[in-house]
Amino acid sequence: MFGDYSISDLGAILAMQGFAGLILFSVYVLMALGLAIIFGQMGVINMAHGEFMILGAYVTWMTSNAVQHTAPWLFPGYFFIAMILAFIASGALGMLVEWALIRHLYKRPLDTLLATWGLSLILQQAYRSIFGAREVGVELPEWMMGSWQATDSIQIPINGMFVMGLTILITIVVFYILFWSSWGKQVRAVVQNRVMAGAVGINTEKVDRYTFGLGCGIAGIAGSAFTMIGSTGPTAGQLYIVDTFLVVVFGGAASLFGTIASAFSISQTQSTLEFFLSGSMAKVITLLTIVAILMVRPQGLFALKVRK
Amino acid sequence: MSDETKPGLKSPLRRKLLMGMAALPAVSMLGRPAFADVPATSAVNTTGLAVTDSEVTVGILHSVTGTMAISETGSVEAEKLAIEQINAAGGVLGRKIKFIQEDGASDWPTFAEKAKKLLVNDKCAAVMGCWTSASRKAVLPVFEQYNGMLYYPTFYEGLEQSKNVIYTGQEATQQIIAGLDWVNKTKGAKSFYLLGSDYIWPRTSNKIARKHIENHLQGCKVVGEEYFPLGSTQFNSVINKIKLTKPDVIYAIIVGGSNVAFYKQLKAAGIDLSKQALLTISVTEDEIDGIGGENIAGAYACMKYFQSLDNPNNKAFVPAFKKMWGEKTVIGDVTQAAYLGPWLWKLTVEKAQSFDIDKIAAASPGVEFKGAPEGYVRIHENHHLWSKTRVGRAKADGQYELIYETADLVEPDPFPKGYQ
Amino acid sequence: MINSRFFNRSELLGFLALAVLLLVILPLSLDIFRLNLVAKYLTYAFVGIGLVLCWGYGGILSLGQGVFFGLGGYCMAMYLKLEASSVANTKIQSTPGIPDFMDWNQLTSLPFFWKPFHSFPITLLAILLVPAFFALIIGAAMFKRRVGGVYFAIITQAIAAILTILIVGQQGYTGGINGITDLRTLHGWDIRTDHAKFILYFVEVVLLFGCIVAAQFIRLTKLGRILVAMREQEDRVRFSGYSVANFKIFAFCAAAVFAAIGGAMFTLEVGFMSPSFVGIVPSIEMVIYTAVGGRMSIFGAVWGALLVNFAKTSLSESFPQLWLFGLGALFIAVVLAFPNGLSGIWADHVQPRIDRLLASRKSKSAAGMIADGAPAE
Amino acid sequence: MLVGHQPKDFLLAVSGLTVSFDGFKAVNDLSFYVEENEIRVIIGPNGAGKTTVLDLICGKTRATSGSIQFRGQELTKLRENEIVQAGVGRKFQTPSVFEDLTVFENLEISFPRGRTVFGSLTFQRDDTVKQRVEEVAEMIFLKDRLNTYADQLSHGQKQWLEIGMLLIQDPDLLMLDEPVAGMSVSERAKTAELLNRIIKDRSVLVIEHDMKFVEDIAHKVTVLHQGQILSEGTMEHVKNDPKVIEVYLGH
Repeated sequence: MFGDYSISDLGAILAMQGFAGLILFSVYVLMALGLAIIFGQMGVINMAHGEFMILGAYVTWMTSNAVQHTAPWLFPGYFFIAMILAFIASGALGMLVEWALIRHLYKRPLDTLLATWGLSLILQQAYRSIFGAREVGVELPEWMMGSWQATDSIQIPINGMFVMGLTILITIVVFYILFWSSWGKQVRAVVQNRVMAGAVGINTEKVDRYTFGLGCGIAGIAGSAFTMIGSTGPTAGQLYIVDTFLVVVFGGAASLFGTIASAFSISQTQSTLEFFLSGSMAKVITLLTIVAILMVRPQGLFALKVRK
Repeated sequence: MSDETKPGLKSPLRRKLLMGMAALPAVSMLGRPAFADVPATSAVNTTGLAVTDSEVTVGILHSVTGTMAISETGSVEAEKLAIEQINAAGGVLGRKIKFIQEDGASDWPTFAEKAKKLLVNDKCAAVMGCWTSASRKAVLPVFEQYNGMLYYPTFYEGLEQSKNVIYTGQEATQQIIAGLDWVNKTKGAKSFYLLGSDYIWPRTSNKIARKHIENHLQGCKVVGEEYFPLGSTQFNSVINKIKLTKPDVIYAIIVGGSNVAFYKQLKAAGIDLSKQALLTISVTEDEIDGIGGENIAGAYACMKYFQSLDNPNNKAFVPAFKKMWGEKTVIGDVTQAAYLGPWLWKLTVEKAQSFDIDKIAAASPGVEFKGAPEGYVRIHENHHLWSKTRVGRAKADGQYELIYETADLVEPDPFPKGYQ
Repeated sequence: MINSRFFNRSELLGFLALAVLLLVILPLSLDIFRLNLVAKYLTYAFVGIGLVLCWGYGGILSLGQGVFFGLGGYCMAMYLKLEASSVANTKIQSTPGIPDFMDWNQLTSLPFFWKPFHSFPITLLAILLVPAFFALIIGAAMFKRRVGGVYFAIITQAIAAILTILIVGQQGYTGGINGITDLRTLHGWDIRTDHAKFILYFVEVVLLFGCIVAAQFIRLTKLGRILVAMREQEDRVRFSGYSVANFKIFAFCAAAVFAAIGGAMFTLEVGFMSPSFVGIVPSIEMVIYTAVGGRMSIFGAVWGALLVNFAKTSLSESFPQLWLFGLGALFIAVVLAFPNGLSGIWADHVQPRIDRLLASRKSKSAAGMIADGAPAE
Repeated sequence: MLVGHQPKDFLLAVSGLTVSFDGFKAVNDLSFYVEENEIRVIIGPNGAGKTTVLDLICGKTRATSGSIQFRGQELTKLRENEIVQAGVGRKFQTPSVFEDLTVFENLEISFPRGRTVFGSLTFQRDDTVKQRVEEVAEMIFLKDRLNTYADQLSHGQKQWLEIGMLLIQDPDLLMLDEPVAGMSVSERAKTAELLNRIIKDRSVLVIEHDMKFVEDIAHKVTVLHQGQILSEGTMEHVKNDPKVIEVYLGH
């Protein structure tokens, strides 16, 4: 298929294709970070993760409408407000859910899966009742649309760069929170030994609640960012959940670094395959490869070797 | 939060009120038909359908829950509007239409199950319903077995014809061929890139498009063909391929939520639809609502109906629809086709002077509806509709402006020779 | 002596109650339409019985039972489709004698893997063996490497997703998203008539009781006790000299076969098969039915499938909006408050009262014991 | 490789055994030999690697390097259940019994017959099984509790049950990890009596802190420290070893 094209054309395509992979990578990281915290650190299988993302998307949509109606001059920058609101909304809902549901199930991880699936059904119907069954379109400020003309033949989408920048920022913040802040140390202490952590005066209940809230909040931001490239409907969250779990599991559930590495390898594989095969087959082959690798190496790419 | 941004909250309430009002005259007329020439029930209903002296029951069978609810809501609304209008105009053979609505829940066996309920338990004289081909395929054996009548509104891939179904949407050739001819003639398009969601309608449609491009359009070729899983949101790779192959026309049959991702990413990748021709047969005004008009402005759609059509029928239809379902609602091609269902049924019943399914099936060919919002339509022997093919260009406000329409009605051809 | 009888008293009552309900009460009181609905619900009971064995007893939660349900269903559908696609029936096609969707997709001959499905005995074998073989491969790969719990659940879910995309994508061979539709006759016998539906219902109920008895047999052998033991103390079982992986593979394969029988019956009862029964959502729903009925109880799984589906039909007829709220809430309630589902409630609250009423001095029933034990994890 | 020793001479020959967790060598180049009918006690401070050694022998943990020969059979290459079938039995530190099963069923599962999938499907509870189970139940003081679910037993009774489960396996090498830990005084006495009875006619490897108990039963004592052998010999010898005194008292 390359016969008819000049070297510079191919170079441009290669660059843009690499960039497409990077955007996909950012998307996966955004989706998976929140889950990596909830699943990897707390062991909770949150099947409603997609619905928390969609909540962020709806918050963004509402903010965009509100800003357009009340303060149009703010519109170019509304996205930042929307993301903060999305974080707060999803995080708050997450903490409520942790309090009402999850905290009773820490000893039964598989049951969290079932309970959160029930929750996801309720949330989906709630979105449908509140926002209607149709998809909603979020209008973006003009500066976020279009692309940056790097060279004559290379165009890079601005919202893609925005998503990438956002991903880097959020990753840094998450790493800071979990690995350098004192609260992060508490989280890790609780993860490693709940009883001991309680004994040394850590309020484990509070740590659990805020950790869950943080994970859900990040999902909210991810949902907010997705309105730039994807759709927002009551059931859109379901589309993401398997991919997200696979990214986290493939990376090695307990390792945030693994999550990022796995998001990178999966996204690059998929976007390369997509170029040579049809979208459907690319997806099948990517998923099959992940499953096959997980069968050989069940602990994922990066597993902490622990003494059992 | 203004009320306008929450159509979902508003419409159910309004719907209840309207339904209540619609019921009033029906109650007052109970027992004694208003029109003098009402034929006896025993004469018009020989097969035990739910027809009384004053009422006739039809079914509405669409998904109001699940993933397909997004698409099917409009059809339900249009069918209810048509029924209300028919009742206001005196009903069918002097009988008010009463409807029973069932939820297919986006689940094909549920469709089959509910179809059976509507036919067997409720004895519905006709059913307006289904949206996806899968749901239609699931209910088809039920309608054939229990001899029911289905009015199916969606444009679809063709390859089907049944005595028990009236297809009020276009089959594939009606939507595709005229559009390709037009883009070839007026835009001088020679190379086409075919895209679609991965299921039967896009695949069959693209197959017809490919055959037409390769066999019937001089010097034209297909430079790429790609399919994506339903719900896919990643199109950057194919957009790069499009940039590489520089086709004259992108021919896109992407459905549902994927559309939003596709058009947003297309725009973000710097493809300007006012310069790069894109022809779609899957994006109606309904979908633009989700995609955002600014993302798709400039694209061409090939349909039989646009909300913006300028004819007297449509000028009455659009305000009536908005009055019933809210100012913010938009009306797409399928919604209009769904609106045709109850009317065509009424006209057929009156032509046959009977509710019997066999008589309706026999009387259907040749039935004309002059009041259709899309203009004049007529039922073909193969139970599809003769209708015009139109091309519209998407505007930033979410509406299409009409660019081209065929001079005559296009004949439906569900089993097109040379295209299979 | 414990377990000396095949069913203890309460199980025997449960068996008889179910038999009376399914074989006498429902056929007499329901019209054929409703009876066919019950038959559809019961196909999920097969999956539920398998899940009780592998999840309730073995502690292996599979979120991919739809795969096996679908494999069984597709095997049956392929046979029926071939029968419906006789040359006489398909003479308007460009290639008569092959299924209509293949013709639409330009296939000019029957793909090789369809050919065995001309034969009914091979089809029956395939319904049992194809899913079992598939489960064996997945199970061997995962359990030998000690992938379990959450990871197993997620990987099975991914497999369900992969299979769905494949079936949808390869529509020339599989019928795509529409599935395999318009099935008519089984060995020349029209399965669409009321009479056939009536007979099929009884065939299915008999098969269901067969599966219940088979599951009960497995449960009562030492293998059943090893499954329970494994769920609690996997290492202890290992250090008692058992290959834990082999037992898990067996439980998973058995569950797959039960699910496949359900799937094959589903195809017969409903008249078509499509990828929407293979994916993640139906797979999780099947787990829900089982959890609601009681993951530890074979009868509970049957009741769960019946009641949840019945509620789904009746609620969605009258309150379509409320249905998902109700289902979600029901499910959360079951997980939070009644981990052993309806059968747990029965064993904890109803059965003791009956026992007291009967003033029976017999030792606690096995079902009651299980309900008293620790939850599955 | 084993100068002066034929592996056949010993029931268990551990040589050059090393395992590391992320660079930390929990067991480092460890070699020791257990003879037929020998009762060997392993002692050592916390974190010395005692439990890890048992884990390595029974296959729960895989060795990084080294060899474990049992009757001339290399154990490091076998799976856990194969090691059990070869004749090695293991009791864990915390009682691990099947709480959802009765005492009878617990013992029956450990009965060495019908250990394959097919075997367990066709397993019959015949008189041999019943007899043996009742015999063992009597030994472990649980004869009248055969139909009790194990979750209703006391901590000590669970320990006995687990010992009974090992006993019914009839292993050639029995490994016990702190068998009297967490027991009341009376239970402890009974357990000691029980252990004294069951360790006859087989080799036993015991981890224990209770020095009195150790003195009572040990033929030979191995002292572990930081994954290596600090001292080995009779109790008397070990007690007087300056290195041992240093480690135990130096802390």
